[in-house]
Parts: sequence; C-alpha cells; structure tokens
Amino acid sequence: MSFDWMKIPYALLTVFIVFNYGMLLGALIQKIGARAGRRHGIPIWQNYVDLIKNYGQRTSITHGVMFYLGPVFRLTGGIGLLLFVPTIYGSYMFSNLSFAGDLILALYFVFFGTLGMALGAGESGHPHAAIGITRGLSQVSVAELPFALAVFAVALQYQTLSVTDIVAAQQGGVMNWTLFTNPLAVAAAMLAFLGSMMRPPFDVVIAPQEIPIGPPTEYHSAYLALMQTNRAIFPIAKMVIYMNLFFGGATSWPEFAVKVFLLYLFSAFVGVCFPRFRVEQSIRWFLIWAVPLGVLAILWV
Amino acid sequence: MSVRDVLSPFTAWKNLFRDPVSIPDPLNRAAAPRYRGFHQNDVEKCIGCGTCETICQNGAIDMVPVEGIETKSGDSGLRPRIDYGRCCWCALCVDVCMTKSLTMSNAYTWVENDPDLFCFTPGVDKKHWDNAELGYHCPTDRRITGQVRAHMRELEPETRIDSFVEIVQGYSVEEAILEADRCVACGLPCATAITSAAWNCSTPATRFPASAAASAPTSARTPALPATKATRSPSAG
Amino acid sequence: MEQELKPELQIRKVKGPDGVEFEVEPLRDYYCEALPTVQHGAYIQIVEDFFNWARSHSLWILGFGTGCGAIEMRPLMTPRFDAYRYGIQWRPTPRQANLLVISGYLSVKTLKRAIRAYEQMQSPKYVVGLGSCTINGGMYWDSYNTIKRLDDYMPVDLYIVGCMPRPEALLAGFEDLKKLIRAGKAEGANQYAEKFDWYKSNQKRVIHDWDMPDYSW
Amino acid sequence: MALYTPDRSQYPAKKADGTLDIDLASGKYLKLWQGPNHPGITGNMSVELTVCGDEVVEGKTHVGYLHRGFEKLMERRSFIQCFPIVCRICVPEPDFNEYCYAAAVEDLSGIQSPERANWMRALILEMGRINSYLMYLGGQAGALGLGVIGQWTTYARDLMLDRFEEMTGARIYHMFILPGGVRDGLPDGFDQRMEETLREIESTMKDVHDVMFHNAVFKKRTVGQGVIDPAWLDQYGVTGPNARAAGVAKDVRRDQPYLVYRELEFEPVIGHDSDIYTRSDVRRRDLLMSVDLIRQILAKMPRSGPLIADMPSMLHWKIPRGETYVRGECSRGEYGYYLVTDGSGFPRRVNVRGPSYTHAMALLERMIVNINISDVAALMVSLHTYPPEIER
Repeated sequence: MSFDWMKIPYALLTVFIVFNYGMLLGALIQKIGARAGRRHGIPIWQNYVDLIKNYGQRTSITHGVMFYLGPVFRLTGGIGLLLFVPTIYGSYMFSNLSFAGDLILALYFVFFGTLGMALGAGESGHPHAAIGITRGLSQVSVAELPFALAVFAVALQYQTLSVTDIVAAQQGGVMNWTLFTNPLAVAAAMLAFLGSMMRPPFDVVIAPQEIPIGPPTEYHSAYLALMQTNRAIFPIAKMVIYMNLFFGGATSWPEFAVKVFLLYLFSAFVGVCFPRFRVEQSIRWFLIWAVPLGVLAILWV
Repeated sequence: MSVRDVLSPFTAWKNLFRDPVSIPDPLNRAAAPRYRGFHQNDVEKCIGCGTCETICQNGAIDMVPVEGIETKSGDSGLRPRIDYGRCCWCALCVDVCMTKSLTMSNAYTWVENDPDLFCFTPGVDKKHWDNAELGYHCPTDRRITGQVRAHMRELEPETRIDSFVEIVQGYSVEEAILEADRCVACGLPCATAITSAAWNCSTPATRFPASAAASAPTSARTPALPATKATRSPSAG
Repeated sequence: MEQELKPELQIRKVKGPDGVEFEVEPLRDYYCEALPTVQHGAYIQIVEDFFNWARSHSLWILGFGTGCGAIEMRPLMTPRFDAYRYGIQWRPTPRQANLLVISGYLSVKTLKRAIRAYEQMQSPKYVVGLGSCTINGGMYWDSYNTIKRLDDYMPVDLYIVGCMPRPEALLAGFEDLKKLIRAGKAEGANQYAEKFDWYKSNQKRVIHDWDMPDYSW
Repeated sequence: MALYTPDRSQYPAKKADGTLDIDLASGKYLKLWQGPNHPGITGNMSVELTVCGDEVVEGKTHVGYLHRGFEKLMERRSFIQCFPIVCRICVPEPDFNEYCYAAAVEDLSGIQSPERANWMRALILEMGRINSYLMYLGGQAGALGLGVIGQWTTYARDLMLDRFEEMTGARIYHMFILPGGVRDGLPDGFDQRMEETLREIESTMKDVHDVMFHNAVFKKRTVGQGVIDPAWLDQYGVTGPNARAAGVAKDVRRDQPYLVYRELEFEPVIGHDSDIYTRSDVRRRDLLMSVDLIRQILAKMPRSGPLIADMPSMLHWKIPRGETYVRGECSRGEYGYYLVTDGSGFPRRVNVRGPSYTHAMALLERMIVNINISDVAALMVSLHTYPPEIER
C-alpha cells in the first residue's frame, strides 16, 4: 500500500485553517449570544488575545504527569478527529487522511478527549474537578448513545463505513442529504449534538454556579491555553462529522463555513434560552427522547 | 409541561434584532446633577470652623493650616483636608457646613496607585472638578444644626420710654439652652451664637471622641480661641 | 506565636476504605512548601512587550466579591456597561484568573481567603483595590474586624476611590491598569516574592488563628 | 421509568446525642466548600457541605466573612453619625436600614416626620424593593444556568439606579432618609422618567415571564424542589415572600401599616406550592405590585410641604431614655430595628433583625440535607438572602 506523504502537510493545513476558523467562530457565537442579552460581547479577536496571554503566563504548576497529559489527550482527540475525516469533499488537499473505515475511528476520537480529560482532572486533586468529570463522563456516554445509533443507521443506509463514501452518496441536490433521506437519524444525532456541545441545558459538567467550573478547575496558564486551542478545533471537527454524515458535506470552504456556522448556531440557539439540567435529568432526557429516535432510525433503514 | 414551555423561551432571540443597550462611552458619562461626587471648597468663603471635622463619623476630615491663608478674627486659617481613604460620601459635612462653602461636584473618577495620594485639601489642591457646576449642594432651607434664632425679649417701647429698666430682658433657661444648641463650638468669634462655655457639655472633643481622636492638628487651632463677647450664662438668665 | 492546630490539620492515622492504615500530615500533603520566587519576563524585550499587550487586553477577574463592591460588578458584566467589550472577563477559579479585585473592605476572615486566592493565581497577577475601605479603612476605620490598608497584606497595583465607586470609575480604573501592564509596571507578583517576609508578618499580625502554610499554591 | 431515588442505606446513622455519625476517613463522604469564592453562592459566605455521592448529607453555613461589627460601631457614633453607616448593613437594598433607623430614632425622640417625607420614603422603599427583586430574579435564573435573564434584569435595575441617582445623589448607598425626614424633593421631570423606567421594567418582566417561567427545563429544575414545610414557618421565623409562597399572607405593609401604606391599595401576593418555582413567581408578582404601588404613590403624593421636621441641632442631639422596635416589610421579609437609648447622645444598643439570618442559617441548614449538589446554588438563591445582613 502506497502512502501519499503529501497528504500530511495538507492535513496540517486543514488543521490550521480550522483552528483559526474555530477561534473566530467561537467569538462570533459568543457575540451573537451576547446580543440576546442585549449587549455587544467580546471583540472578535478576543480569543486570540486570551490564548496568547495564557501561553505568556510566567508560572504554571503541575500536579503530576497525568495533569500534563490531560490537555494533550484532549487536543489529540480534537486534532485526531479532524485529521481522519475529509473536511472538504472532492478536494485532494483537504480530504485529509480519511480511509475506508474512518467512521469507526471518528466515533472513538469523539470520546477520546473526554477520557484524557478525566485522567488529568482526576490527578489535579480538586474535588470539584472530580465531581465534574464524573458528571461529564456519564453525560457524554449517554449523549454518545443516540449519536452512535444515528451513525449506525447512516452506515446501514449507505452500506459503507467510509465518511467520504457517505458524503459522495449525498451529492447531487439538497434532497439527497441524510437530513431528508433519514430524518429520524438526523433528529437523534442533533439531540446528541446538543449534549456534546457543553452548552445549556447540558452543561452541568462545567457549570460555574454549581461546581466552579468542573474538570478544568485546576487548569491554568499553558495547560488552559492548550485546552482553549482544543476548544477551537474540537467542536469544528465534530461539526465536520455531522456535516458530512447528515448535511451533505461541503465541497468548498465557503460552504463549509456556512454549514459549520449554522450548526454551531444551533447549539447556541438552544443554549441561550434554557437553564441546565441536572446530570441525571439530562441522562433521562437522552434516554427518553434521543435514544428511541436513534432506534427508530435504524429500524427505518 | 406544555408545548408553550418548550417554545416560549425562544422568544429571547427577539433581542438579536434590537440594538444593544450598552452605553457607548461609559468612561465619559456624566453623573446626575445631584450626584454626591468629589468635594469642592470655596476657600474664600470657608472660615475653617471645623464643624465638618466634628460631624464626620469616619474621621476623614482634618483641619490643616494652609499656606497663604492668615489666621485672623473670624477665620481660623485652617481648611478641611479630606482623606478619601475614609470618606463615604454621605455629605453630612456639606449639610453641616456653616458658610455653605463646602460642596460636592459630580465628578467620580479618581484612580491612583499610591494610597497616600488620596488626601487632599479641596479648593487648595487644584483638581479638575474644582469648577464643576453640577453636584450636591445643601438645600438652602435645610440645616441639620439649629435653625431658628431664639428671639430675645425686649421691653415694649411704651414701657421703655419712661423707665430705666433694662430693655433687653435676656433668655430664659430653656431659650438659652436652645440658643446654645445652635452653637457648633468652633471657637471662632461669632456674632450669632454664644460660646462653648455656655452650654453644659463643653467641647466637641468630649462629645465626639471618635472624630477628636483623628483630628491631629488641634494645637494649630488653639490660637484662634479667643473668648469674645460672651453673653450671660444661662443660669444667670 | 505558636498555636495549637485544628484537629483536622494535625498529623494523624487514618484508615482507608480498603482497611489499610496510613499516616496523613495534612499541612504537608495539601500544600506545597516552596516559597514564591521572582519570575522574570521573556529574555527578548519585544516578546515581553507583546505578552504584556496580550495580558492587558485579557484581564480575567476572579469572581470573588469580598465586600460591598461586588454589587457594582454585576452591572459591569451586564448590558449597561458590558466590560466584555474591553477584554475583561470573569473566571470562577483563582487558577485561571489574573486579576483579583478586592471589592471593598476585607474582614479578617475574608483576608485569609483572599490571600489564598491571591497565592493560587498564576503570575503575573494584579490586584485592584476598590473603594475607600481598601485605602485607609473607609467607613470601618474603627471596626475591630476589618483590615485598614490593603497595601500591607498584598501588593496592590491600583486603587479606585469611591464608596461605592461607580461602574464607570471601575472601567476607568481597568483602563489605567491596562496602561500599567503595557508599560510593564504591574509587577505585583514579584514584589510579593521579594518582600514575602514583610507581607507574611503583616498577615500573621491580624490573622490570629494562623493554621495554614506560609504559601499555598 | 422509575424516578431516580437516592440510595439512603449508606446515609449516616445518628449518634445517641442526635448528631450525625460521619466518618470522613471511611471514604464514603466528602467535604466540599461551597464558597466564599464560588460563583454559586449568594455573596461572601460559604456553606460547608458533606456529600455522599451527589447528595448532601449535612450543610453548615459559615458566615463572618462580612462581619464589620455595625452594632458595636453604632454605639460610639452619635445619632446623626449612625445615619450614613446603617445603609451599609444590606448592600442590595440599603434604604430599608435607613428607614428603620430613622423611624426608631423618631419614635424615641418624639419627632414626627412630615407627610411629604413619608410619601418620599414609601417611594424610595418600593424602588429599592424592585431593585432587590430584579437582582434576585437574575440570580435565580443564573444559578440554574439561564444567564440571559440576569442580563435583562440587571439592565432594568440599572435604569432604576439611574432614577435613584437623580433623586438621591448616589447609586448604591443613597443615604437619603435622614432621621426626621428626607434630604430632598423629587427633581424636575422625575415622574415622566420614572414612568418610562417602569414601562421598561414591565416589558422586561414580560420577557422574563416568557423565558424563565414558561421554560420546560426551568420548571423541571424548580417545581417541587426545595419545599418549605408550612410547619417550619414559625419554627424557623420565616417571613416575607418565603412565607407568602407557602400560602401564609404575612405582609407587614398590610398587617401593621407604616408610612403611607394605609392609603395605598394592594393585596399581599401569595402562592401555594412553596417550592423554588413558586417563590420566584411570588417575587415576580410582588415586583409588579411594587410597580403599581409606585404609580399610586406618584399619583397621590403631595408636591409641596416640608421635607424634614424641625430638628434640634444634630451636632449635640440627645434622645431621652427609652427602647423601641420598628419593623417593616423588605423584599426578603420582616426587617426590624431594636433601639435602646439612655439619654445620651449615642445609642445604647442597636439590634438589627434581618430576615436573611433565619433564612440563611437555620432554614438553609435544614433544607440543604438530601438535595443534589447541583441544586444547592438554586436553593440558596431561592431563599433570597443577603450575607452582609446576616452578620452585619
């Protein structure tokens, strides 16, 4: 099997573009959320300044090896996810390192960061971090369930485990999107999407009022900056998957930008209007509303 | 739980199409006309009576000698120095000011990195708010010290005209106490109130131990303590 | 002034859930004994200037309302004054914050918490004293339970006068702080490290039940 | 699906003397400090929680972070010197302290504040009540993660602070209600600007009603949560909206009318379920009632007349020996001042009865047991306590 080495710099270029887009998009969404609160919100470049400042902090203390590795794992999860799914369909430069079975790997990477975070937060020794991570793991696991079901439904529908093939099957018009060919799967996945975006009503994990602020309580300086980097990349990577699986992928960067923006906006759209569930309430909510939809989606196929 | 409960929260988004209500330039926003901001003092009008020092419950005001202002009859030569590390902007000093020279502007921003810089003598140390028009001024119809001068009884002109009885009849004990109550015990020569010796509790120092403790330069005040035209003591009245 | 430690801070034997007995020494276990050190900036001045610029435009305030002043913080983060547009944000944990706003008077009990919060923040860190109480005692100049001068207990970069200072004055103060940071003059953390003994002795003078380690980070 | 019920078998047994048998070394329990540096606490106080899993088995309120010793400080300040200091006792609603102190002093010295001053006082107290409730609503929604409500209500509160500023000359500590009367009359055009502010507040409250009270998730988190048993009301000294939400129409404004409340038309707002949702709803309706009261006051108040009674010189003002208790209904419950004088120029003893004390200490410690850690913030906010008032 020959490997095209040129793919690696191209994939890194994707990561770079996505990182910048994520930084700006995060600020933009925050500005839009602030608008609902009738204020202006942060400047659009604020995330960059925060990042530079956090890298520029003079001291940073460590609580142990896993404390170091937590953010690294988290970032690996984000970048790994992005690297192995095609970002722009049909483009040689930006189809990244996608391969035939990448859907399975993507599912794994979605979870990877959280697990790494669990180790890091556990090592930090702060009770709030420990409580936060228990909540986070249980909630993410349940949110993952409908998503996995939806992904299986899609995989069954298109009879493939390659994201590229799934996107290919959806080309040729809006009506070919999974959104219309299998609405149940999309509905289940979008509910799961809400759960994984760490916005209300499912952000009890990092809720400042209830546990200040959960797993990242002890993270600071460069560690926090690493997590900020991930916070720019990981949601976009996740949305790339959603976009590819359910919304026909993207054939160009502008299309990518618009679709990701709309997906991001969706989570903010719900998040601004609702308070947060308690963790067992959100688990029950997923089990009652999202999981049956996922099962139905599989049956539909 | 109804459909309304799920849909109604989304009305929050109507604000997306409204202009934000933030103040565009909060740094230059003027306070209300009556705002109790930083102090101003008209040093020409001020006589340095020290009543503001007496009433300040925070001990924020010290009477200090000021260069260029002579001690003379009716003027102690002292001016209030205010420590903004103590002040609470209650404006009692403005209310109590005998000459209405002490007022407050509506300026409110003062940032320093040295805590010792917050002591200043309004009117003497030049500040950017010295000429501010707006701000808190004590209303003319309200004083928190005694207001009405007790009128001293005199003989009717008809009786005066053919007798040598003293025309001015003096105060009764109650009237004298009331009149003495108006005194702020400043120790300055004063045409309207009798001096501190007249009322049963002597000096502000014993009445207001808190502020007296904080008023360091009392020695500077002593030369300005001439006992002047003392009217008769209440017991004699 | 040696004091008897609280029972939960004394060295004791504990039996774990698995039945194994072990000795805990809470003060040693929970905290680090290393004292703060002076932290220098980047070697290249232009890099340090760049970092200072970033620091000045990204003030993360610790959401710790120590006194009355906390009441004017809420207008600051909400539509009317919207400090977010000036790059000011609130963080719930001291680890992530780099600006500690002492909002008003500090009672002795809060001073203890404020010191710990300050020491847990990562340098460079800044302190802003808000209101008269932090300057010279303010209203509570004769109270037995408040500290009079914040400067004695932690290095303060800036004071904003008022009781309460209005949100506009706070914003003006933060703008001044930004200028200080950009000029590289806000080195409170290093000052704390240099004069550590002086600060500690001042702190111990007012906190009578000193049962914490000298430095907690 | 069966409802989630915590496993109570591992809960601490009670010792013979009634205390809980909590062995931290067993690994079953964890000590968790909620506060003082914590966004989910209502101010500078803290609750020491002992948790077992996600359930709280014991909570202890720790106060003293804001203690300044007001009652002691007042003993060495003359009567007029106490006046600027009392408002600092309760930061978000300071006017009530000023009123109660002034009323107590007037009561003992036999001074009658003028009619117009009484109307002004009622106006300022109702404005303060609106402020306090707006603050509460933002906090209650914020404690559950609905930050947008806090944005709106704080904006509305800011508008009200502007009215305060032009009327009294200060934003937070107004120091307006002098013993004997009030400092100043209304500025020109105040009525019209006040009406605009009230309209803005009403429209904000309509939005709050739509987004917060008709919210599936908010209802899920608050309905049936944190119920105050009506039997506890007298036991724990619960007053104000907390008691009214339990169906008891306690309102000092109606029961013992002070100032001008006899001439105003209002009915105490009551609720029935006594849970967090009902308490917020009672406060929301009470706020709207205050808006109505302000309109009534502005319509009925005299526009001329003295603002302050004839006072003796306050520099050496002595009040005859006596004692009094003055009460009033603030936004959190019954507020009272107990004042003893001994004929000198200084108060002999001042005791402040703030409703926060009973709510945040006894009641909270009772209610916090067996709830989820996530609900601690919501419960604490729903009792509507202000820490500076607890410890003064």
